[in-house]
Amino acid sequence: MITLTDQAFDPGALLTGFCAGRTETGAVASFTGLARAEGGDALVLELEAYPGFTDAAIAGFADAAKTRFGLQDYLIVHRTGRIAPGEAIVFVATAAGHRRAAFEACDFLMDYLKSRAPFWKKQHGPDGARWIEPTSQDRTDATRWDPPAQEPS
Amino acid sequence: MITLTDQAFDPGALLTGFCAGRTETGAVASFTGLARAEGGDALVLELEAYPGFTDAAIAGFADAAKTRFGLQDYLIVHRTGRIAPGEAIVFVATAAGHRRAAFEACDFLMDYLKSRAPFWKKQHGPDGARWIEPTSQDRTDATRWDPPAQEPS
Amino acid sequence: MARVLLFGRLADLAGWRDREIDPAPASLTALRTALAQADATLGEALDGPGVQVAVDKVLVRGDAILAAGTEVAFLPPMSGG
Amino acid sequence: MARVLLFGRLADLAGWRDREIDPAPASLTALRTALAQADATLGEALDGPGVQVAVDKVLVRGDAILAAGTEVAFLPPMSGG
Repeated sequence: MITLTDQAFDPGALLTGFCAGRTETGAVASFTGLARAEGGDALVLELEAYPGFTDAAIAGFADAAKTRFGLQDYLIVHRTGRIAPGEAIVFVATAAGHRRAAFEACDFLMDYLKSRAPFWKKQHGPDGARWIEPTSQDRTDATRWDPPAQEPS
Repeated sequence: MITLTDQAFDPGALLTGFCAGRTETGAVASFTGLARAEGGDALVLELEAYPGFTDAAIAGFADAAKTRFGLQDYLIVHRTGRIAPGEAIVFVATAAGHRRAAFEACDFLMDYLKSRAPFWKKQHGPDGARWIEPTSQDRTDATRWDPPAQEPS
Repeated sequence: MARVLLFGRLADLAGWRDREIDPAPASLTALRTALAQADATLGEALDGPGVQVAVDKVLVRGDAILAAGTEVAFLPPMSGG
Repeated sequence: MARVLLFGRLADLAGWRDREIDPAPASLTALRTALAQADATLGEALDGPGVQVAVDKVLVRGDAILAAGTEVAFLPPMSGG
């Protein structure tokens, strides 16, 4: 399930709910992205989504990942709006029978969310605001999962 | 920090505490291992530790991992005693500035805990109890992190 | 009537993020022309590199017919979350 | 007095997991001999493949001098958590 919210949320409460009643799961991996203060350079992070488009894009991607990794279940909660340092931006949890699938799927979903998901991100600092684009590291991380390039035949 | 406990614990409550007040962390990865019912084959899992030896071995390994991956912090809580299906066996959380280090360190710590940490594990099923040794998958996972073998010079 | 949505730096540039245009232009190309006539800087930015267009929340390339009530969103390069 | 701890299947085999031996044998070898004399099956299992020994919570190989109050633990292959 994917949820966009403009309200602060507690990753631990989400993990508690996600783990409850799982007698055949074995492995739950999670990732929590927290807004960094960057030593005072980042006073507030502002995230814009396109409701109905952003969540549909993420759900389509995550459902494909569920099949690819043989997940039992996943949960994605993504914050929008103005986010203060220390607050959670994103929470991803994956459930699988064994840990390798849970870890890899969580990592895979985060690479997508950080580099390709339809969000627009603005960092408000002491010297004003600027829009942020994906870092080259984000792009490199995401391409780890791509199929190898085909040689021309 | 590493804690051994014979009481059931809530992974979400641990994650909430671990994330609190982190204004320069960015990334928190976690793993929760849950006891599987195995369709009724595993009624109770019994884990034996050697207090003072098991926790010291894990702390030594985890502190080295903290340095290796540049972690800001980690938390390991491991259950001992009799564990029912659906209950948490282990919780590992790692905090880092960026997600690659947090994910890799969490994965690394879990491979160690599942294959090399000093525990003895007994599965109680409908047909009696049996001691469990690491699976070949566990051993293979753990060796992913070993330095490459040296060629004789 | 067509609804036009701007995201990210496009909204900052235009000074608005949500506008209704009545009557709806017949096509995406006609809508771009109307927007560029009202604001040349915005018109240029909408044609800029990496700007994608979603019609009723579906990405389209090239031109598209716009029915009444259509929602057109201009999406600058996505930053990820 | 020496304290002997057995873990995992070794404890199941012996029927005990914690025993004091008074006076303490002078060495690990002497302790192994005393345990094997009391229970030959256990003595054989303690020498079996993969069984490690910790003296005062430190793994040792080969023989070791045992002081009074020493804790000796016999550890079968560890299963991980």
